[in-house]
Order: sequence, then structure tokens, then C-alpha cells
Amino acid sequence: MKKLIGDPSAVIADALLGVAAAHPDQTVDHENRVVISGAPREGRVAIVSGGGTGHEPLHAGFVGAGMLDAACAGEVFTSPTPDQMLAAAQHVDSGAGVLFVVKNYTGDVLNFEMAADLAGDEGIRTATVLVADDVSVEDSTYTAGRRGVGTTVVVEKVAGAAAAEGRSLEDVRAVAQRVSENGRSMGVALTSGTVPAVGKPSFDLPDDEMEVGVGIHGEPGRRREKLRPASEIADEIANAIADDRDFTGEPVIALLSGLGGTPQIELYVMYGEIARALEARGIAVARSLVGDYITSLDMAGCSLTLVAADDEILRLWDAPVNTPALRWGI
Amino acid sequence: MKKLIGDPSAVIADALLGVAAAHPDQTVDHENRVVISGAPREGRVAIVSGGGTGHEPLHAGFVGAGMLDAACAGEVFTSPTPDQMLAAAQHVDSGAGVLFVVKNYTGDVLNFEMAADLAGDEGIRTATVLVADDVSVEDSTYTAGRRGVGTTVVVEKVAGAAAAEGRSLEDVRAVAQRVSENGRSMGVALTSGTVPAVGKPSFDLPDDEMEVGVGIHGEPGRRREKLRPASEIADEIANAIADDRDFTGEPVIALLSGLGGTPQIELYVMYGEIARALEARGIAVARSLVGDYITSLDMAGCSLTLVAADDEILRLWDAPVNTPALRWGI
Amino acid sequence: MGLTTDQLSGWIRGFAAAVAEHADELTALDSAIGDADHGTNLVRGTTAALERIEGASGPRALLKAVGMTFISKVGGASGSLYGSFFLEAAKASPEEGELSDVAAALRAGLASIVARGHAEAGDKTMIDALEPAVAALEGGASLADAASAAEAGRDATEPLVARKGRASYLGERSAGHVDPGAASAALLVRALAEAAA
Amino acid sequence: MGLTTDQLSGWIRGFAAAVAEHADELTALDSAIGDADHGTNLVRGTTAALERIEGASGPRALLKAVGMTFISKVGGASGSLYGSFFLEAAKASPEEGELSDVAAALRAGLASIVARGHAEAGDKTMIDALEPAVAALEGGASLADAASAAEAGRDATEPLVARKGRASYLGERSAGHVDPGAASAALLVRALAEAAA
Ligand SMILES: Nc1ncnc2c1ncn2[C@@H]1O[C@H](COP(=O)(O)OP(=O)(O)O)[C@@H](O)[C@H]1O
Ligand SMILES: Nc1ncnc2c1ncn2[C@@H]1O[C@H](COP(=O)(O)OP(=O)(O)O)[C@@H](O)[C@H]1O
Ligand SMILES: [Mg+2]
Ligand SMILES: [Mg+2]
Ligand SMILES: [Mg+2]
Ligand SMILES: [Mg+2]
Repeated sequence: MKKLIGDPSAVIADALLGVAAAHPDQTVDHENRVVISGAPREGRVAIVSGGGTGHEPLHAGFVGAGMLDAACAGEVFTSPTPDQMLAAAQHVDSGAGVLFVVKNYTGDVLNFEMAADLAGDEGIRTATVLVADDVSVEDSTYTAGRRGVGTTVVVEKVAGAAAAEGRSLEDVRAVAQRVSENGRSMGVALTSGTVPAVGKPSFDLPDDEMEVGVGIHGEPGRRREKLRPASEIADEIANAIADDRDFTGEPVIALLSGLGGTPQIELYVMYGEIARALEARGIAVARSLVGDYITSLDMAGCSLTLVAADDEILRLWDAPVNTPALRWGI
Repeated sequence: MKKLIGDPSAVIADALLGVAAAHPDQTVDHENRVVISGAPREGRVAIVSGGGTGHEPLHAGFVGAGMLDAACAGEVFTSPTPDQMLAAAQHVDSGAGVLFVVKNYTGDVLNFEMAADLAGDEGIRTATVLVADDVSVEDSTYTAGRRGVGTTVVVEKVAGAAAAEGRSLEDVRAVAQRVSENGRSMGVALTSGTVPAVGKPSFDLPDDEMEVGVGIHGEPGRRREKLRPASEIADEIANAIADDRDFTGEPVIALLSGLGGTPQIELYVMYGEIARALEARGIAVARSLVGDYITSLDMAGCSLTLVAADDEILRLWDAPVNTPALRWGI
Repeated sequence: MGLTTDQLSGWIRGFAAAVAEHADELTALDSAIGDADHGTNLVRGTTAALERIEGASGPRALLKAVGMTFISKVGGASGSLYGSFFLEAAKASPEEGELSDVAAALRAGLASIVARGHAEAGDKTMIDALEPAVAALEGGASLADAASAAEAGRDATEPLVARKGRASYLGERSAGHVDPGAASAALLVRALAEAAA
Repeated sequence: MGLTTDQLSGWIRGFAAAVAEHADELTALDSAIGDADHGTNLVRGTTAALERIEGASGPRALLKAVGMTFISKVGGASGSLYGSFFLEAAKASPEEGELSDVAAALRAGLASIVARGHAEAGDKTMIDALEPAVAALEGGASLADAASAAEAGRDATEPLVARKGRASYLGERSAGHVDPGAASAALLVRALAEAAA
């Protein structure tokens, strides 16, 4: 394992020291592993998210004015505990309630449920928006359902902007929910990531193969294929998304995220092909982001997310935001 | 080679298609491989940079209001040609002259020199600021001198802000030069990058070793060592920089850049250790950036840059900027 | 067949020891069809639990401490599910004296896993090891036989296609691997049998 | 010993062929102490040059076209340096007829490399191959002998510590490798000897 770390079991505590040093606008509750925004929130809804570590900048990189009020960091690829989520809610609630943004994984769902109960006991109102956007996973009521991936970034941005407008918890949740329902994602991996505590890649992948339909937790994908040129990969993921939901006739927010080990030059090559593939399907990209937004440690690969955006979502997307990983208008 | 690309010899043209699709604020001259800012520049100095491809977001990611007016993309790790630089200058000159920001590599220096001659022939005034900040290279008049690395980002930002204030070419050059002289950098690599046209890593590095004192062109470093914990690596690079120039008593801009294949969690672990190491040396960080800013394809590793900043440099650093990779205040 | 507080704390110590011994194996199982943290998660949980059960008086307090520790220290699916298991088992246990109806306590714990996780037998989860064990106890089997039933249940997860938990994301590719949670649950029941012996 | 325009264009074709044949080798040398692009750079330059010299009339126009092509198509250190070499060699060549003073033309080209790059013999650059070749010609040696001198100069770069170009960043570690530019320069002189033969 080649990583810029110290003791593998201290990687999260160590990274939070770096976050605290790099971002004086944020406060870090090191005991509970919660990163808290320095932006004012008197009287407005607070947005809290969290999940396993290893997906940076998600979530702590999106803590700041116009986006998240707090993020909880779990162990690597492990949902945080209800205690952490409760601490986050207590840090940021100012009476208007707290929206939990939860990615659909059994652990995250269960722990946020418990946290909501605990928060209720403490007199904090909470609501939850669940993100389950990965089209490579079958959508079935008999299973755990789809994973939550890239749409989370858009949900957090839009929810944060709605909260900044002073809207009610119900209102904020409603628009966040709309984003969640209108987002779809799909990812491919060229290499496996390595969990620091494990020390070796989660799976082996021959030099000429890739995993199609991967999530963000180092799990293998839906299937393994020969490595193909960027154009074919772009067609495959764009079509899988477009086949799952019709994105024509609506403005679309497109997010192409690296998975942690992929340099920008490759992401731009991919985005060129994605833009071509979407245009061929009659999909009009209104806003785009290309870079590392939701990652899986040092995995090489990328994921594409499309969110169909109505006028309100677009307006909230464009609203000012000031976080380490997403910033405009401020 | 596992990369999200098509034909390896077309990687730059393909990436520029992605840039054009992702950033409607920029214009791409595909023939000359020049990325041009959409920001107005009537009557003010224009800032032009460029270099080999493979260092993204440097330089095209810094094209936009308050930073670069244009960037030329050479082949991978190869300086652009004078024709490209001339085309860039012609695109953006509005009579007030053009500042070339040049990293100190023989190829870049020679080609920008020729471009300056050609621009002069076309009636375009140019000035040049050279960045040569890598302390791992001996500073000697008998050699090619130090490489230009991370300080380039700060030079481009500050020069762009000075140009935006409407200052003269001489003035803009002077402050850019001050940044250049007051910046120092050093990098370490855990893996070699792979040049697409070559298809295999530029050097082999055993699983338990690292290269200390690397540049951004896949060249091996000054020496090879056993891989060490982040704290020791941080001490080594922070001390190498601090031994080369005294940074105490001045506000410092600190930039910790990944080299392309390193995920953010590791960069934050490193930054925590860097912050500690700098504090121990009595160095006060006034502004910091942690992320991928100057990279070397998919190399794993990081580089640290410190720039001693006077009040004017800090003010220009804080001025609004709107580029794909650096944005605030707009 | 009542269990003393000492025996119950022996159970937790035995489970902790088994988890420590098999941590790499559990993580390897989770690498194949999950996210490579099940061993680390349980080591974290059992290590913390051992500190908290020191001097717990009575079965209920002891099991409750274990449940709270799992919930507050582990995270992930297993932290929440094993945490609920112990919390509900605690509620079905007496405050003082011996835990006499072990089957009822385990059933209560298992029921809360089902209630929280909405999985059923055959979904390729820890339930596939726990359900046959509890059913065996309810049918009058010994704890040792229950542990064997759990192990058989664990092994039976191998050919299954997962419908719950992360392994479900792999679809057909989840078949051919033992479920990590079923493997840890088999260790849990075996540790109980050994603590009672 | 004059060279016709045809022979000069044969030189460039021969150099292009040699570069194509040795591209991987040149890049491998550049991987060891540079940035792994010298072979690719020269293939790009010579391929483009072949297109531009079609029908060039006279030594000067031909060499100028090669120089301009290198400058506008290659980039990097070698594009600029080889480009200057050909441009200045062109200036020292007649517009029509034969290039009779080959040594003078090559000296002019080499001088411009030195003027631009500020390197001298022993700095571990292309100059270490070119300088002995030009000096040999100036001393009356044959082109074939000059090519051998270039090859000897190339080989002599192996133990040197680089003082110019990217290899200088490696300090002592640059010793033990042949300089890629010296290797391509030796191909250049050898191609000239063969075109003239
Ligand atoms: N809905 C569920 N019901 C019961 N058990 C589940 C459920 N989801 C997951 N599990 C169990 O949890 C185990 C995984 O635990 P662990 O790896 O610690 O958590 P995570 O999946 O969050 O990484 C699975 O192997 C499975 O046995
Ligand atoms: N200052 C210099 N003077 C003469 N030759 C040089 C100088 N700098 C570099 N070279 C030559 O250029 C070669 C490298 O060319 P190339 O790899 O194509 O360019 P780059 O170094 O820009 O990648 C070196 O091997 C060396 O022979
Ligand atoms: Mg997990
Ligand atoms: Mg080069
Ligand atoms: Mg797991
Ligand atoms: Mg080179």
C-alpha cells in the first residue's frame, strides 16, 4: 500500500487535523468527527450529511455557506454512528429543524434513522432525504435498492441554497427530494481502491479489464469487461442513464466525477465524449461540473450523474456557495 | 496502461473537446490548442501561460476572469511551440501588452523566447516572468537552474489580479516577479506517472519506496528512499523549503498540490502534518490551498509550495477570480 | 439452562476473541462482495464493548451496554444491527439473576434485526445464520447444536444471490461467496455455546 | 564534396527513418533521465518535415523548411534547438546549386544551439555528439568519420552528470545514462553521411 498517511487506523483523525488547518471557515469537532460550517444559520433550516470516509470532497468538502451546515465522518466506507449525527444536529440546529441528506446504504439509513429518533428525544425536528440514484443497481422493493452516489452533491447544493432562503424544513426537504428523484448516476472503475486498514486493493483487476457499474465503496461492479476507449465507455454510461429515465426536453445538470485516482486530463477526455453522447440522445446540458466530487479512495475511474432540473432547481444550483470544494458567487 | 482515453496520440485534442464542452465561458482555438478566457480585457494587460499537457488544472484550468487570459497546451510534458504562444498573444492582446508566465524548463524558455520575438514582429508588446522555485534542484548558473512548479499557480493568480486592476505591463510583471522570487516548492512521488504515448510508467518504483524531490514531468527525483509516514515526509519537504529561504515573520501562502493520482483524504492527512511542521518552524500560513493544482498525469504524490506574501500580494491573491479550478468572490 | 452475568460477559469476551482471530477473514469476505470493513468494524465494536462491560451488574445491564457500544462505536450496517440485537435481547433479559430463557432473548434480538433491516432468511445476511440457531434453541436444541445450525446457515449463504446489504449491488456476482455478517453471526452463537459450557 | 538538394532531402528522409526506427529507444533514454518524450517529439518533427520539403528548391529553402517545421511542430527543448540548427544551417547554405561547405553550415547550426541553450561540451546534451562531428569535418575528416565521432560523443555522455536540460534535475543520478539528444544527434550525422555516400 502506497499512501501519504501515518498509522492506517488514525487516517480519519489525521485528515480532520488537515481539514481544520486548511479551512479556518470550518470548525471541526474532533471527538465526534463532525465538520461544522462557520456560516450563520440563525433561524433557518440546517443541512447535515455524512457517510463513510473515503469519498472526499463528499461530504466535509461541501460544508460552508449555501450548502452543508455539518458533515459527519464515519470510518473508511462505514456509515457514521447515530451519536455523531446527533452531535452534528445539535451543533447546527437553531430551532428551524435539520435536514439529513442520506445516501441509500443499509448502514447509513439505519444509523440516520436512529439519529433522527435521538434528535427527536432532544427536541430537534428532523427530516430526511434519501439519495438512491445508481442505475447500475436494480431498483426493486425486495432488495436494498439503489445506491446513493453523485446526485448527493446536487441534493446538498440545492438543499443548502433552499435553506439559505429561509424556507421551512418541509419546503427544503421537498425540493431536495425532487432533486433526488430526478437524478441518475453510473460509474466505471479501472482499478480497485485500497482501504488503509486493509492495505491491499479490495479487488484484483487485470491490466486490460475494467469494472462496469461500480459504487463508491470499493465493491466490484455489476460486471467485468475488457477495457475500452473513452468514447465507448461514455456511450455505455450515458446510455444506461438515459435508458433509465428520459432526460430529453429538460435542462440537465451533468456531473462527471473522478473516483480519486484519475487525473483531470482523463476526465476532460471523458467529458468530451459524454457531451457528444448526450447530444446524440437529445439531452441538453444546462450546467456541468468535471472533477473529483464523489470518490472512492484512490480508485481510478469515473462516474456520471445527470439531474433533470426545473427552473427552481437551476436557480438554487446557481445560488452562491462557499465551500472548500464548490464555490461560486461569493 | 489503464486510462480513460481514446487514441493516445489524440489525448490533447480530445481533452480540449471536453474543456470546450465543460466550460462555455472559455473559447478553445482547437487548431492552435489555445484556451481563451471569455472575460473582457479591453485596454488591460493580458496574461498568457502554457506548457506541456499533463499538469492539469495548470494551465487551462486557470483561464478566466482575474487570472489567465489564455493558455497554450503543448504535447504531454512538452513545451508548446512559439506559433501557439503567438496565436495566444494575438487572441488576447488589446494593446496593453501580454505577460508570458513561463516555467523554467529549457524547452519552455526557448519557445517563449521565440514567441516573444515573433510577437514583437507583430507589434505586440510582451514581458516575461520566469518561475524557478523547486528547491530540490540545485540553484546554479552553470546548470539549467531550478524547475518551475507550484509557485506558477500563485504567479498566475496574482498577475491576473494585477492586470484586472488596469496596471501597466511593467507593473504587472514586477509584482509577478516578486511572487516568483518569493516562492519555493518541493515534491515527492509514490508512483510514476504514465505518458499516454509511451504506455508504461516512466520509472519503476518498488512497493516500499518513494522518490524525493520530483518535478512534474515524470522524471525521477533527486533520490530514492524507503516510503515513510506522512509526518516524516511533511517534515522533510517543509524543512527543505524553510532551509532554502527564511519564511518566518511574513504571511505565507501555502499550496499543497496532489500530483494527479492522490486522493484528497491523503492530501488532508499531509496538510495536517505540513501545518504542524510549519508551525514548528515559526512559519505563519495566511492562506492555504489543498487539492490538485499542478500535477503530473496520474503520479501519486504531492508537492508543497510556500510563497512569502507582502500586503499587495495578499490583496491580489484575495481578489475575485473565476476559473474552472480556482474561484472566489465572483 | 440459565446463564449468569459472568457467563454472558464470557460470551462477549469469547466473541471479541473470535472476531479478533477471524478479523482478516471477515474483511476478506467483505472485500469480495462488500466494502472490506466487516472485520475492522467488529473489532472496533467488541474492543469497545469489553471496556464497557467491566463490572456490569445483571444480564440486562450487561447486554444493554454491549448494544449501546455497538451503536455508538461501530457505524455501518453491522453496528446498528448487532447493536439493536443486543439492546432488544437486553430488554428480554432479567435485571438480576440468571438469563434463563436464552431462546426468547435471542429471538427478541433477532426480531429487531429483522424489523430494522427488513431482510428475511435467504437474503444472504446475518439472519441466515441467526434464524436457524434461534429456531433450534426454540425447538429445545443445545447451545452447541444451535451454534452448528448457525454455521450451517452461514455456509448455506455461499450460493445465494444477495438481496440486502451491499452485496445486493453485485447482483448475480454475489453468488459464490459466504456472507460476512453470517460468518460473524456464526462466531457469535459459537461463542455463546462455549461461554455456557 | 558538395551536397545536392536531393542529397539534403535524402538526409532528412534518412533522419526521419532512423528516428522512426529508434523512437522507442530515444524515449526510453529520455524516460531514464528526462520526461519520456524525445522519441515522440522527433517523430512528430521529422514526419511533418517530410511533408514540407516536397519540392523545395535549393539547399537553403530545404533546410529552412525543416527548421521552421521543427520550431512550429515539435515544442520542447529539442524542437527549438534542432529548429535553430536547421535555420542557421540554412542561412549558411546557398540558395541554389550545391552545399559545398558542409562543415561551415553545420558549425553555424551548432553555434545557434549553443547560443540558445547556453550549454557547452560536457554538459551532457546533443552538443556532445555534434561538436566532435563538426570539429572532425572542419579538420578534413569524411562525413562517415564525422558520424563515428558523433557516436563516440554520444557514448561519452553516459558517465557524465548533466548540467543542462531536464536531466540536470537529477543531479548525480543522471550519470550512467546516455543523453537522448546526443543519441538523436548521432543519428542525424549518420543520416547525413549515408545520404552523401
Ligand atoms: N438489511 C440487512 N439485514 C440484515 N443484515 C444485513 C442487512 N444489511 C447488511 N446486513 C449484514 O451486514 C453485513 C455487513 O456488515 P458491515 O460490513 O460491517 O457493514 P457495511 O455493509 O455497512 O459495510 C452483511 O454481510 C450482512 O450480513
Ligand atoms: N540547453 C541545452 N543545450 C543543448 N541541448 C539541450 C539543452 N537542453 C536540452 N538539450 C537536449 O535536448 C534533449 C531533450 O529533448 P526533448 O526530450 O525532446 O525535449 P524536452 O527536454 O523539452 O522534453 C536532451 O537530451 C539534450 O540533448
Ligand atoms: Mg462499510
Ligand atoms: Mg518534454
Ligand atoms: Mg462492510
Ligand atoms: Mg524530453
